[in-house]
Parts: sequence; C-alpha cells; structure tokens
Amino acid sequence: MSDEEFPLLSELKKGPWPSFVKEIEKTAEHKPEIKDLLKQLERSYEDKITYWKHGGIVSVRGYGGGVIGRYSFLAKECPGIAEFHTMRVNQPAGYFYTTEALRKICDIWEEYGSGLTNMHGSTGDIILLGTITKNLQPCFNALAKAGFDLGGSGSALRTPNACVGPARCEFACYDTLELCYDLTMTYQDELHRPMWPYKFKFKMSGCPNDCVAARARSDFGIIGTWKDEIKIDQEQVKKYAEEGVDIQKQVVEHCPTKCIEYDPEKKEIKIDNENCVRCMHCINVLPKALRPGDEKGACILLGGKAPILEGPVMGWVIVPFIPADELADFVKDLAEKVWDWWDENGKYRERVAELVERLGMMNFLEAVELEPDPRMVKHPRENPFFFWREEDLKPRTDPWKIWREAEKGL
Amino acid sequence: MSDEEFPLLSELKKGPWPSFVKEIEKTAEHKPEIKDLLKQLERSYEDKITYWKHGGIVSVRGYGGGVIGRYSFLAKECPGIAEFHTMRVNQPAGYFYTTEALRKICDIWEEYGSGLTNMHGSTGDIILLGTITKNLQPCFNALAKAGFDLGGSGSALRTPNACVGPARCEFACYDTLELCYDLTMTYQDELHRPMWPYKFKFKMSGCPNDCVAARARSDFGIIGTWKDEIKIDQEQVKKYAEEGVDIQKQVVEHCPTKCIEYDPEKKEIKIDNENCVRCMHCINVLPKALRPGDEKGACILLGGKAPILEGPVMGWVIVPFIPADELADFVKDLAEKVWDWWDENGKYRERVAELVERLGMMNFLEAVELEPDPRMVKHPRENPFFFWREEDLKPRTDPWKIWREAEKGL
Amino acid sequence: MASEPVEEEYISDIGPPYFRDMLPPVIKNNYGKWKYHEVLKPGVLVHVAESGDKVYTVRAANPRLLSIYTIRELCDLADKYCDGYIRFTTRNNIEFLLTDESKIDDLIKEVEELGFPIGGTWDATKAKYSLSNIVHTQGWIHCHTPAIDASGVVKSIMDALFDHFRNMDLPGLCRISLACCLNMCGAVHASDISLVGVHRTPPVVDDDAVRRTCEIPSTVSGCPTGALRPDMKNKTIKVDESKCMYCGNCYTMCPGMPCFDPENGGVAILVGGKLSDARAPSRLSKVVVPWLPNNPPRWPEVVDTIKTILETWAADAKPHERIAEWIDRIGWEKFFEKTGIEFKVQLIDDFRLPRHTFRTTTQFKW
Amino acid sequence: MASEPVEEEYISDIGPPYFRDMLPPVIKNNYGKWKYHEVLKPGVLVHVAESGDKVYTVRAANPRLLSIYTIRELCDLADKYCDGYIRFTTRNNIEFLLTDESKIDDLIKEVEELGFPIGGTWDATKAKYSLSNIVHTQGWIHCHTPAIDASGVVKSIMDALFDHFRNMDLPGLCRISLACCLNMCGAVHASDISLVGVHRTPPVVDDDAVRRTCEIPSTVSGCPTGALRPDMKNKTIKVDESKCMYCGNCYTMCPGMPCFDPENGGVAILVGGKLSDARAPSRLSKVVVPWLPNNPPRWPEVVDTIKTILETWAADAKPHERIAEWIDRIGWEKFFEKTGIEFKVQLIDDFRLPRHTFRTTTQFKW
Ligand code: SRM
Ligand code: SRM
Ligand code: SRM
Ligand code: SRM
Ligand code: SF4
Ligand code: SF4
Ligand code: SF4
Ligand code: SF4
Ligand code: SF4
Ligand code: SF4
Ligand code: SF4
Ligand code: SF4
Repeated sequence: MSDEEFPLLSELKKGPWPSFVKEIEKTAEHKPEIKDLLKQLERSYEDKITYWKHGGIVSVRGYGGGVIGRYSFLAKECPGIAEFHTMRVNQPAGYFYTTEALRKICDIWEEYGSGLTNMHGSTGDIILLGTITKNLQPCFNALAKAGFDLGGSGSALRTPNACVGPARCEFACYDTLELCYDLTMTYQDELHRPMWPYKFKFKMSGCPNDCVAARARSDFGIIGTWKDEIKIDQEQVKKYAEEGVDIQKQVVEHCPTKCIEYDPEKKEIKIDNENCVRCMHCINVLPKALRPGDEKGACILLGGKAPILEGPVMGWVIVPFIPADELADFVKDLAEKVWDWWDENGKYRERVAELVERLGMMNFLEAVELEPDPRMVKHPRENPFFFWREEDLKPRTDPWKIWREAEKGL
Repeated sequence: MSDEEFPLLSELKKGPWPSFVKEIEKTAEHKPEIKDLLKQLERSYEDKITYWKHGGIVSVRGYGGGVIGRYSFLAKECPGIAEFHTMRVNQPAGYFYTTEALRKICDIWEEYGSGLTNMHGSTGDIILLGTITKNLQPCFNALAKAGFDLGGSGSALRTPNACVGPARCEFACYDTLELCYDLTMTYQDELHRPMWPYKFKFKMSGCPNDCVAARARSDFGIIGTWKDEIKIDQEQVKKYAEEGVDIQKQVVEHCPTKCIEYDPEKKEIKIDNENCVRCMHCINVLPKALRPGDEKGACILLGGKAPILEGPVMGWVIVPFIPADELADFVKDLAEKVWDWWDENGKYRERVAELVERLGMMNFLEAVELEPDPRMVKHPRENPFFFWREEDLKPRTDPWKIWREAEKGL
Repeated sequence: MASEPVEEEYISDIGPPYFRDMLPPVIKNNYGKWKYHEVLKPGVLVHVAESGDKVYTVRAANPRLLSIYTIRELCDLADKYCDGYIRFTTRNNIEFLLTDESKIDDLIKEVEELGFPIGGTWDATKAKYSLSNIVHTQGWIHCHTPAIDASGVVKSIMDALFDHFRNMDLPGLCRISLACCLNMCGAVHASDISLVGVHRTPPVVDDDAVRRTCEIPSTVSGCPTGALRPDMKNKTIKVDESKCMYCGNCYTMCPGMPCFDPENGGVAILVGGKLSDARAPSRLSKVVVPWLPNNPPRWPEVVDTIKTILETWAADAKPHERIAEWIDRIGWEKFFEKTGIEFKVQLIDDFRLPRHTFRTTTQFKW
Repeated sequence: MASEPVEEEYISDIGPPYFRDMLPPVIKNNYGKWKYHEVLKPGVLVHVAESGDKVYTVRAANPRLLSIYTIRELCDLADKYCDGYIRFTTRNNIEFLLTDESKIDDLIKEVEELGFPIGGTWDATKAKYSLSNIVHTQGWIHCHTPAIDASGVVKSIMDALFDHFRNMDLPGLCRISLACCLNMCGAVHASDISLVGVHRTPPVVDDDAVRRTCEIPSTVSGCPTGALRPDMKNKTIKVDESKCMYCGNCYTMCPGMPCFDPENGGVAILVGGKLSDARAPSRLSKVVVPWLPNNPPRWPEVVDTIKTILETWAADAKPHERIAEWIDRIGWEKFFEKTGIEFKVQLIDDFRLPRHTFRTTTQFKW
C-alpha cells in the first residue's frame, strides 16, 4: 500500500507505539477488500466524521445479540466494507489462551471475516471486526464447533469479566475466574436473548485493587476483600527494611486511617486492624510481608455505569461482605432478585442504578431482601425527607377534628 | 399561678436551665391575659399539636412585612391570645444595647404588647411576641420614635445580621457591623416592601470561624478572610510553649494542609503560606502569637438556606476574595445584579440558590458579571454534559449533507 | 389588614439604631484594635486591645423567651456593673461587658441569683470547650406549622446537659440547634447536633378550606415530589400519598392541608454539621435518627439520644475534634456502633439524585 | 435479519471455553497458591508460589486492533517460549508466561522485533510505575456515533508518552482511557486521565429519516434535559436547542438525528478518577478541559495537553500519589495553576442537582 494513497493514515504508521494502521494494511495484504477500510478511514480523517451508518439488526439463529450490525455510507466507493458487522465472542475468563484455541479463531475469522480483531473489547469479548450478513451464521457455527460462543449485546446480560485473580495473583480473596465462568454458564439465556429494560454487566475483581474496573464498569461489581486481620510476616518486614524500603514513608504515611505503625528499632509492623479499611496499600507495597486475612470473601457494589443518561455512576456497596464459599450462590440469588425487580419496574433503557435512584434504596433493599447498613453510604442523608411505610406508623388522627373541637370552646 | 393548673408546663419550671415557663408566668403576673398563653400551651402539651391558626395578613402603614399575624384556634377558651401577632424589630448590628434603649423597648411592649420577647429571633430580629391588630400601628409609631424600626418578613430582604466582629474580636478581617448597618440602611425599601420571588438574607462573619452562620443561613454570606501571610510573633509562640501548650499536637497536627511546622528546639513556627487554606485553626489556638495577614477582605458565598424545597444548601463561593476597602460597594453592586437576575427569572418561592441550580452557574455568572474560578467548586463536574454558546462555536455543518454526498459515490 | 392609621408626622424606614451608639466606651475606643483574648474561667473572657485596654465579658444563659420584666432586671445589673451596656450573642446568650476585673465575681453572683447561669465559652488554646445555648424556634408558643414544641425540648436538653454549659469539659466545639418543622428556622442543617420536628403523615385536605384559602396551582407545583394534583372540578387538591414525604410545604402555602398527627409526628436527629472552617471544612448535618416520639413535657427519648451522642463523642474525641471530624476519623459505621443508634433504612438518601451519598469504596471497618 | 440457516446439529449456548483448559501448567498447579511477586525490570514480573514454583510474565504493548496474521505470529512466539500459552490483560496488553528465566531476554528481543515493545508494569515496593496501555473504543473504525476517532488518538498519545511505557519512571499509577462519544464504552469515567469525544451542536433532524426509522415517544422521553418535543402532526421530533447539551442519546435511539459536526465536535479531558481503593478511595473523573479540536491525524492539541498534565503531575507528586491524590493535596486551584489549563465556566457542573460539587468552604489557596 503506498503512503501517498493514505497520507493522513500513514502518519499513524510512524512512532514507536504499535500501529493499528499497519495491522489493517497487513490484513489488506491478504484480504484485498480490507483496503476499503483504509479508504473509508482516510476519508473520515479528512472529513472528521464517521462514515458508518446507524445500527442495523442482524443476528444468528436463536440469539438476540452478540452481533453488531454495521453498514457504510461509502458502500459505493468502498464495497469491500459495505456490510461490516462485528461479532462479540465470549473470551475465556482471565484472557488465558492456548495458542491452539487462538489459532482456531484466526482460522475461522480468516474464512468468514475481515481478519481484523480487537483483543479485546472493553466489556471483555474478543471482537471480530467486520463481516457480512451472509457469513454470520456459518461463522457462528464454526466458532461453536471450536468451543467458542457469542457474548452479549443489547438489553441483555453482557459478557461477564474478571481479573486474573487466583490464576496469577497472590491477593485474590476469592476465585474470580471460576465465578466468572459459573455466572456466564448459568446465565447463557440472559446473555443471548435480550429481554430486560437495558444492559446488565457483571465484573469481578479479586481484591480492592479492582484490576478489572468492576466498580465503575459493571452494574454488579464483585470485589474481593477480607474481614479479619492482615497477616504479617515480621521476618519479611525486616528484609524489606534491610533492602532499603523506607517503611515509614512508603507505607505508614500513606495508610488512610493511620492504623499501621512501624517500629524502626525492631523493624516490625503493628496494625490496628479494627481501624484498617482494607485499602490494600501496605500489602501492595510489601507483598512478601503482608497478606489479606483468612476470612476472605467479597463486597458487592451495584450500579457502575457510563454517564448516559443521569451522569456517571460509581457502583455503591449493597453487600459489605459475603464469605468466599457462599459467594456464588449468594450472587446468583441476589442478581436474580435484582433482575426481577428491575424487570418489573424499570423503564425502557433504564439501567438498574437509575431505577434504584428513581424508586429509592428503601424500595430496592426491601425487594431484594437486604438489610440497611451504614457501609452502604458515604454519609447518611442531609435532607430530612423520608418515607414511612404503613407498618411504621400508629393510626392516623385528623388534625381538623382536634381543631374544630378546640374552636367550639368549653 | 398554681402548678396544678398546668401540670405539664410546671415540669419545665424544674431544672437548672432558665425556664421559659417562668418567664411567661412572670409576665402573666403583670398582664393577666397572658395566662391564656399558658393555658393554650398546656393544651398543646396535652394534645401534642399546635393551636395556632395558619397565617393571617396584618401590617403597618406603608410596610409589607415585619409583622407575623397569628390567631388562636382556642380563641373562645383563651381570649387573651385570640390575636397574637409578633413584631420583628430590627436589632442594632452586633446585638449591642444601651440599657436605655432596651428599657424603651420594654416600656413600649408593656404598653402595646404581651410583654414577652425573644432576644433574639434566628434571623437576628428582636421578636416582640404577641399583640393585637389594633395595637400594631401605635406600637410601630412608638418604636419609631424610640429609634427602632421593623425587620423583614415575606418575600423581601430579611434583616441582615453580623458577628460581633471588630467590636470585640481580634480576628475580624473587615468591619462586619458597619457593613451590616450600611446594607440595612441602603436597602430599607427591599426590607420593608416584599417584591421578590422569595426571601433573601445577608449575613456577615468577620472571619472563617463564621460566628453568625453566614454560610448556612444566608443567601448572601460574606465571610472575612485574608490573602497574604499569617503574621507570626515568635516571642509569643515561645511563651505559649513555655506555658505548656503542646504546639505540635494542638496546632501542627490539626493543620488541614500540613503547611505549618514547629521547631521544638527554637520554639518557633514556620508557615508555608502558599499551602495555607486560612482555616483559622492555628490562629484560634494561638491568638497572641498568630494573626491574619494585612491584606484583609472577604469571600462571598451564595445560596445558604434551609431544606425546603430541594434540600439544604450550604452557601458556595462565588467571589473568592474582595479587599475590605472595596467590599461595601462591591457587595451592593453584586447583590443588585443578583436580585435583578433572580427577579426576572425566579419562580414564585424559588430561592436564589435553587434558581442558580435550575439555570446553571454559567447563566448566573454571566448575568452578574463574575469570572469562573476553580475556588468556586469542590471539584469540576463529573459528567461531560456542558452547554456552549453561539460565540464559542464555528459555523455549523450538516452531517446529512456530508453523508448524502458520500452515498452517491465518486 | 393594616391597623388604624395614626395622624401625625409619619416616621418610617429609619432602620435600626446605629450600632456605634450602643457600644460601651471601651469597645468604641478599641474598635477594630483588639489584639488577643483569653478565657479566664468558664463564662468569662478578656479581650486585650493594642492600647492595653481590656474588656471582660461575662456570658450568661438565656431561655431566649424573655419577659420584659426580666429584661429590666438584667438592665439593672448592666447599669450597676457595666455602665449601662449589655449585649446578646448570635446564640442568644447574654453578655455583660466590664472594664473592672474586680467586679466580675459580684456580677456573676447577682446574675446567677436572677436565674441565669454563667458559662458557654470555650478556650481553643487549652482545647476546653463548653456547650453553648441551643439555637431554636417558636414551636407551640407561636407557630402554625410545628411538628413539635421548641422551647420545651430545648429546656429539657439543656437541663440534662447543664454541666457542660457551666464547665469547659468538652474536647471540641459542639453546637446544638433545634427547629420545630422542616422549614428549619433554627437553621439546624449545619450543626454538630440538631433536632428537627418531622411529620410522618401526608396532609389531610379539607376541601372547603382549600377552596376558601388556597391558590391551587402554585400549591400543587410547590410540592417537591409531585404528590399533588389539582382537582379542578371540585376546586380542591388531591394527594398521592405514596409520593408524599411530609415536608409540609403544601401547608405552608395552603392552610387547607395540614400534616399534623400527634402520635406520628416527632423528632429527627442530625449530627456532624459544622459552620467554621477550622481544620476540616464546613459541612451540612446528616440525619442519624429519622424519628423519635414527640413526648412532652420532657421528651425523654430525645434527651437520652442527644446525651448518648454527646457523651460518646466527648469520651472518644481527640482535642479540638468536633463531631464531624470525629466521624471522619472513626467512620460512620463506628458512629452507629459506638452510639448504639440503629442504622435505619430511612437514613439512606432517596431524594433527587442521591448517588453522591452512596459509598463507592470498599474502604470500611468492621 | 438472521442470516441463512444452516442445517446440521445446532450447537448454541455453550458459553466460552472453560478457562482452566487454557491455563499453562505452572498456573494450573499453583492456582490460588501464589505467595508474592516481584518486578524484575520494566515489563517483567515474577510470581512465586507457595510451592516455590515461579512464573515469569513478560508484558508487551498492544494496539488492540490486531490482525489475525499478527496474532499467529504472536502465537508462534508463545509456542516457542511459553509452551503454547498466551494471555491478555484487562488493559489489552499481551502477556507471555514463562517458567524458564533464562529465556526472557530472547523472548523480549523477538517480541520487540515483531513491533511490540515491552513495559507497562509497576513496582509498588519501589514506588516506580510505568504507564500502561490506553483503554479505548471503536471510533471511526467501526462505530456510528463517535465524535472523534479512537485508535488514532491513542496511537498519537502513546507515541508521545512512549518512554513512560518502557520505563517505570512515574511516581504513581496513571491510567489513561479514551471513549469516542459520551456513551463512554472506554468507561473513562474513572481514570487518572481520560479523553472523551464530545459533540457541541444539537442534533440535525432529518424528518424523513425520523419518520422511517424512529420510535418518536421513547426518543423524546429519552432526552435527559427534555430538549425534545414530538411533532405529531408531521410525525417528527423538534429540538429545543437551548436545552440540548449534545449528549447524543437521541441519535443512539433514533438514526434521524445526528449531532455530528466536524469543526465543532472535539475532545474533552477528564482527570482524577481512580478505581483502586489503595490509600484514597476510588472516585469518578472530573472534566478539566471541556473541548479541544478534533484534529487528525495526530491531534497535537490533545497530545500536548495530556503530556502537560502527566508531566506536571509526575514532577510534583510524592511517591505512590496518583493524580487524584495529588490534587487532594494541592487543591484544584493549584492543579489549574500548575498545569496552566484555563478554568472554563463549563467545568462547573450544571446537570441535575450540582450543589454538592460547589465549594462551600473558604478553605482555598492563592
Ligand atoms: C421567628 C423565626 C423563628 C425563631 O423563633 O427565631 C421564624 C419563624 C417563621 N419562619 Fe422562618 N423564622 C426565622 C428564621 C428562619 C431561618 C434562620 C435564619 O434566618 O437565620 C430560616 C432558615 C434559613 C433560610 O432562610 O433558609 C428560616 C426558614 C424558614 C422557611 C424555609 C425557607 C426555605 O427557603 O427553605 C420558612 C417557610 C416559608 O418561607 O414559607 C419559614 C417560615 C417561617 C414562618 C413565617 C412560618 C410560615 O410558614 O409562614 C414562621 C413564623 C413563626 C411565628 O409564628 O412567629 N422560615 N426561618 C425566625 C425569624 C426571626 C427573626 O426575624 O429574627
Ligand atoms: C460571641 C460570639 C459572636 C457573636 O457575634 O455573638 C462568638 C465569639 C467568639 N468566637 Fe465564635 N462566637 C459566637 C458564635 C459562633 C458560631 C455560630 C454558632 O454557633 O451558631 C460559630 C460557628 C459554629 C460552628 O462551626 O458550627 C463559632 C465558631 C467559632 C470558632 C470555630 C471553632 C471550631 O473549632 O470550629 C472559633 C475559634 C475558636 O475559638 O476555636 C470562634 C472564636 C470566637 C472568639 C474566641 C473570637 C474572639 O477572639 O473573640 C469569641 C469568643 C468565644 C468564646 O466564648 O470563647 N468561634 N462561634 C458568638 C457566641 C455564641 C454563643 O453564645 O455561644
Ligand atoms: C494484569 C492485570 C490484571 C489482569 O487481569 O489483566 C493486573 C495485574 C496486577 N495488578 Fe493491577 N492489574 C491490571 C489492571 C489493573 C487495573 C485496571 C485498569 O487499569 O483498568 C487497576 C485499577 C486502576 C485504577 O485504580 O484506576 C489496577 C490496580 C492495581 C493496583 C492499585 C494501584 C494504586 O496505587 O492505586 C495494584 C497494587 C499495586 O501494585 O500497587 C495492582 C497490582 C497488581 C499486581 C501487582 C497484582 C499481583 O500481585 O499480581 C499485578 C501486577 C501488576 C504489574 O504490572 O506490576 N493493580 N490494576 C492488569 C494489567 C493491566 C495492564 O495491562 O496494565
Ligand atoms: C465494542 C465496545 C467498545 C470497544 O471498542 O471495546 C462497545 C461498542 C458500542 N457500545 Fe458500548 N461498547 C463496549 C463497551 C462498553 C462499556 C465498557 C464496559 O463494558 O466495561 C461501556 C461503559 C460501561 C457501561 O455499561 O455503562 C459502554 C457503554 C455504552 C453505552 C452507554 C450505556 C449507559 O447506560 O450509559 C452505549 C449506548 C447504548 O447502550 O445504547 C453503548 C453502545 C455501544 C454501541 C453498541 C453503539 C450504539 O450506540 O449502539 C457500540 C458499537 C460499536 C461498534 O460499532 O462496534 N455502549 N460500552 C465495547 C464492547 C466490547 C465487548 O463486548 O467487549
Ligand atoms: S484485583 Fe486484586 S486479586 Fe485481582 S489481579 Fe488485581 S490485585 Fe490481583
Ligand atoms: S490495608 Fe490500608 S488501611 Fe489497612 S493497614 Fe494497610 S494501609 Fe492501612
Ligand atoms: S466570625 Fe471571626 S471575626 Fe467574627 S466574631 Fe467570630 S471569630 Fe471573630
Ligand atoms: S490557618 Fe489553617 S491551614 Fe493555615 S497554617 Fe493555620 S492551621 Fe494551617
Ligand atoms: S421551624 Fe417551622 S414550626 Fe418552627 S418556627 Fe419555623 S416555620 Fe414555625
Ligand atoms: S407534605 Fe410535602 S411532599 Fe407531601 S404533599 Fe405536601 S408538599 Fe408534597
Ligand atoms: S464510545 Fe460511543 S462512539 Fe465510541 S464505540 Fe462506544 S458508542 Fe461508539
Ligand atoms: S443530544 Fe442529548 S440533550 Fe440534545 S436533544 Fe439529543 S438527547 Fe437531548
């Protein structure tokens, strides 16, 4: 491909960071129709506008989602990408692959698609970028034979995602990958057949470091934590100190609740666990010496989402702690209650966070049978505008009766 | 008065705190009709309900406010308080009185009213508690002769109020009492003749300690502060240290920005004024040694108010700093702009804070000609939903034109 | 209606007396020239001017509701000891200003004999704080919207906390305020501890009263939750009770729809507000008890709860640490644990867009 | 439309492959039994298991948009060095997992030759952090709503900040994310630095397209500011342009009303978001630049601004201090002063009830 043909895009082949333009070029070398993608993209770079048309419903047999239909405004000039649908393929939890499995995907996508991918989409899927309607079903069938399935799209459960967790991280407080797989398998129907008011996402991080952005990017974030004391190996503390780690400055001074003390004489750490908020900082800095406690489990945060419509939402605590061994059952039970309530009360395109705000936490907590807990709030409400239910009240008296009586006099 | 007659109220004559019931009794000894107040009150204590009727418009010649009309549901049983209006008498700034002036008020209120007062109402007025319609005008006239006037009520400017300030406080950064008096006199018409969408309050504190609750209880709070360096008298620092004040613990450890240091050897304080947020704490603890700087003035906060309708509002910074000598003119000019804008745009019973929120700070700042400043916000917005004005934009292009062109092909 | 006109030269819009005419000479002479102050003992301050002049302040309690006969007695003392000057504070305490230190004790004796205890001051240098007066409102004495009385609740609380007024025995400033309805004339929305009278039942509409006395459209549009609907046929207003949160705004606007209910109305308690910017920035109060019964004449449940909150804080706080700062340090979950107050679902905000009050961190304590 | 049916045994709802079948043996054997990790050098980690086993991770950059021909090359390397396993990270970096430390350097050489630089790791023990990959979205490559491109902006920024990817030379973690429209598929609402494509002009309604393709009532009610009104007579939608804040939601719901405008669309920049709870609690990002021009192919204004923010922070922050924490310490006024970014009126929230974002304290700096 000559750079004169695509002068703007060719600027993006320069520089040390791997170039997506080169990836497209490389593909176009094998698949000439993909040159049309460069053509359209160059045109977008010139005109500063997208040339993709709005939506278009396409799917595979029995599924309501997993494919994003896409058509070009430049179909005449760029017929190679006139239809250019993406397929969202459900990634294996934790993004581990055998090269065998990956090569299978490549082979299938070479046959049925553009040969371009995103590894991965921001929900977690393998994004197979661009194919034609006719190829969707055969491609799906081939993927299925290779052991792969589609992920979610539309008003459905979206592909659950997890941090690497116990597979390669010493901090994991529960098995993120197993839970991710379990939820994905249990809710295949919810994933493939949109039927809710809007989308719903699960994400799972093994500890409060939140390496999969669960709290911000999923309606139902499950974040590992623990309840008992941080485990200290004082020998390793000493070693760190001897290797030159300034424990006072690097650890103690950053503890948000000032609950950790360092004795520079003894080279020992003392933690006032009652005041520890399990922020992970001391553990992060001294992973050989400190570890989460034994009473491991997770905290559940509800509602994380992007800003449309009511502004961005960071998921908030609805369950402060569930022990790891009860987690899977608890999550399923709770999520199903949440879905029932949302399904019944949610408006079209209303995410669950927005529904909770519209109807109130009281309503929500009652529906999903959770007890209120101060850990659910940054602070209690500032306005004294609260609702009472009939069972909270005594029988009503009519003030008019009292006053009319009064007005009559003795 | 026998305690058997008012068994519930008599409970409130017990205990060490001065008893309002005794005050009513004492008044009733001179003014027998006031026994009816005890009677009605006892009845309220029994029935747990107010026996005052809703409102009733009463006033004095030429005024639209300053009097709160009040009638009793128990008029028959308690004729002595069948009409029981209060008069709001504008206090002298800072609540200083000669006994001569106070006695004059007492004499007038003995003649025309119940003999009961509130010293003072929560806006700041002397509250003369209970008189009859017929007495309002003569009472007003007598007050006027004695040099007193009514304060505000209704959709008007409310009686301005100030902390004791320079009269008896070393921290005052501007003359709160003079400004209070000046605004009160300048805006007599706004005070006495309701004509706005709703009420509007000025309160003035001489420093960030905010001894008159300006930021929470006034629409336009003026809080003294300074811009240059805190003045340090190291001799006095030494003295405090020698007298046993633990400067490290009592001062340094409480500084919100950790910008103050104490040298226990030299017994000296060092302040990194660039990082000082003028919270007053160090000055409060060491008033002999530390003082606000020389570049004194005030910060203006807009919108403080109670929760009805949209929740409570703590006033927010709209002017971070105005030098003391420009303050009076600046405040008047700004307040008038605020009123014009509010008057024009405000709905019935919409406080200025609520209007700003409804129309946005951009609209407000433009109307009152203030420049945006990061000191106006705790943090910038979290949603990317902003408005642009025509002058911010380039001429508009129609996307349909671009796309239709594209669809045609070469 | 304006009361009967009086025919003589009509004085109006004269404003309040000029404050300078009310200042004692020592104040006038040293106006704006104060150098520092000290707290000599509870209730007694001295301010020292650059000139070397000193003014002694003796601060006395005040029920706020004062008879003119009492005011005259106070004036007598001010004449005797203070050259005929007296002052009140922004929290309604009474201040006697003296120049002669030797007269302080005699004055105190006489003021206390009159029934006005001395106290309410604080000494930041020593981190010793006394409790000051409770800012409050009208209640059953004069208002038409109160859910509770004001003066009686205040008296009951101050009796119970009296020692803290007399002694500077608290670790930090603690301001208590009370308002008898959600209009919050006591401006309790930014106090360390506040009490507010709350209704818990929707308005009872008297169609006839509505027809006679109300502006229907503005009342309807004044409801913050949209619980009201005009019933134009019957010229009245209908309430959707499920949307009402009993704010009472409709009654303020329309006498035909009171929310009162003796057994269901009551007291909500808020904590953690703060006005000063000292150390931690100022902030609004937060509701910690949504309802306690309205129980005259002594409101024992309310008094107990306030006392518990105050004493728990006082025992646990570090010097200078106000309730807001104490909670910043220990966390809300510990506030509820330490005070033994139950965390009720009503404490979770559900008004407008409450998301910024929800906890979006796993940082919490057990 | 469903594409043509295929007649054979129909497999569906099988879900993804079981992840355990994808794990390298050293991972499988030590699953859940990792003891600690160390960062050997930029881009290279070692995790040590309780068993004593070690797994070495070599992390490589990834443009995310990968050709299958490149993936096959990566697989070749994984076969050669990693027994046929490969992994991706949640920020789309590529990870090679080795058990033989001696092979690391050879692997690195080959990966870099392929065009994939090594880096992106961080070492909390030493407070040395490198910049990782930018999480991003489709842009002009595939989406119908972008205000800007995605991959091109990311490439331009990463080229400019490349050294920070290769070296662990930053004082704290810094995550950059990009989304090409307010739908924010890159979930940029909680990143240290984020970029979002914004429109600045109201939708241009094509009545005909609306009639053909839109559900009018739901589109109208979907506008968050109530800027839309149905025009039932003409079966179309009217826009009150003064109420529109260009969120693009109407276009998402209705193809008949795009907001696009090549010259007026552009990039907003947010900072100070944070996901982890380490030290300071997690929080949302805040907008600091409401608009920069959409300037392909290299977006110089955007790149410069990002670079300025990053370098200002990096030079001024204490160890471990992320942008959010740095701003907590210095204050927003100093953020604007130090970066030289102008504080525009658009940065003041005016959506819904913004009062909780207004500064209610006189605590600020000069
Ligand atoms: C007398 C006083 C209470 C007291 O005992 O001290 C008072 C009494 C009333 N206030 Fe108030 N307000 C009083 C200070 C306040 C304050 C405090 C302040 O000014 O610092 C506030 C909170 C601050 C604020 O302005 O938001 C206050 C917020 C209200 C509100 C709610 C306004 C709002 O926007 O949220 C109302 C309702 C209304 O305006 O209709 C109200 C209404 C009322 C009315 C007029 C009742 C009504 O619904 O019409 C009360 C008359 C009681 C009576 O019968 O005497 N009052 N009112 C205070 C005035 C005395 C004075 O002039 O010095
Ligand atoms: C007399 C009065 C002003 C007036 O115009 O009447 C006053 C007078 C003083 N205040 Fe105040 N404050 C007065 C109401 C307030 C208020 C308003 C309120 O409570 O409604 C506040 C804000 C309360 C809040 O933040 O919620 C207030 C917050 C302060 C502070 C901040 C304390 C803190 O740690 O937050 C100081 C500084 C200090 O002394 O620590 C202060 C300091 C002072 C000083 C030391 C100033 C001085 O050098 O003279 C005065 C002596 C106080 C003492 O008793 O030791 N004053 N002070 C008010 C007395 C009220 C009372 O009777 O109790
Ligand atoms: C591989 C990966 C997980 C995965 O499933 O793919 C991962 C792996 C590790 N993370 Fe992470 N994090 C990964 C994404 C994240 C994310 C998510 C994101 O950026 O979108 C976060 C949240 C970012 C945020 O807060 O905005 C994240 C916040 C952390 C933190 C918190 C740091 C902080 O100071 O706030 C730690 C603790 C630490 O090492 O300081 C951590 C720690 C770690 C450790 C040290 C855990 C361990 O012991 O293995 C891992 C090695 C990191 C390294 O490079 O040194 N990881 N980590 C992700 C690598 C992404 C990448 O390619 O750059
Ligand atoms: C492919 C992907 C971006 C990417 O390049 O990675 C993507 C692409 C689209 N997203 Fe997204 N979203 C993608 C992850 C996200 C995320 C991030 C996440 O899941 O972690 C978010 C923010 C988190 C959230 O859910 O709020 C996200 C928030 C949205 C929204 C706003 C939803 C909201 O409630 O605010 C929309 C608008 C909508 O749903 O109509 C949207 C809509 C879209 C659509 C379908 C466009 C539309 O308006 O219908 C985009 C299709 C683009 C295309 O042509 O391929 N996308 N979208 C991501 C899915 C890949 C995958 O399956 O792995
Ligand atoms: S979230 Fe925690 S458990 Fe998961 S990878 Fe990150 S640090 Fe490890
Ligand atoms: S986990 Fe965080 S809060 Fe707990 S001791 Fe460590 S640094 Fe402190
Ligand atoms: S606000 Fe400041 S100036 Fe005014 S009395 Fe209080 S401490 Fe003194
Ligand atoms: S005024 Fe406050 S911020 Fe400034 S040095 Fe003193 S304690 Fe610190
Ligand atoms: S708070 Fe309510 S009840 Fe009490 S005086 Fe004010 S308006 Fe009346
Ligand atoms: S009490 Fe408040 S919420 Fe209830 S109907 Fe009246 S105005 Fe509406
Ligand atoms: S952020 Fe917007 S433009 Fe970009 S992929 Fe998502 S929906 Fe499309
Ligand atoms: S762009 Fe957003 S605000 Fe504007 S009309 Fe469309 S939905 Fe409404």
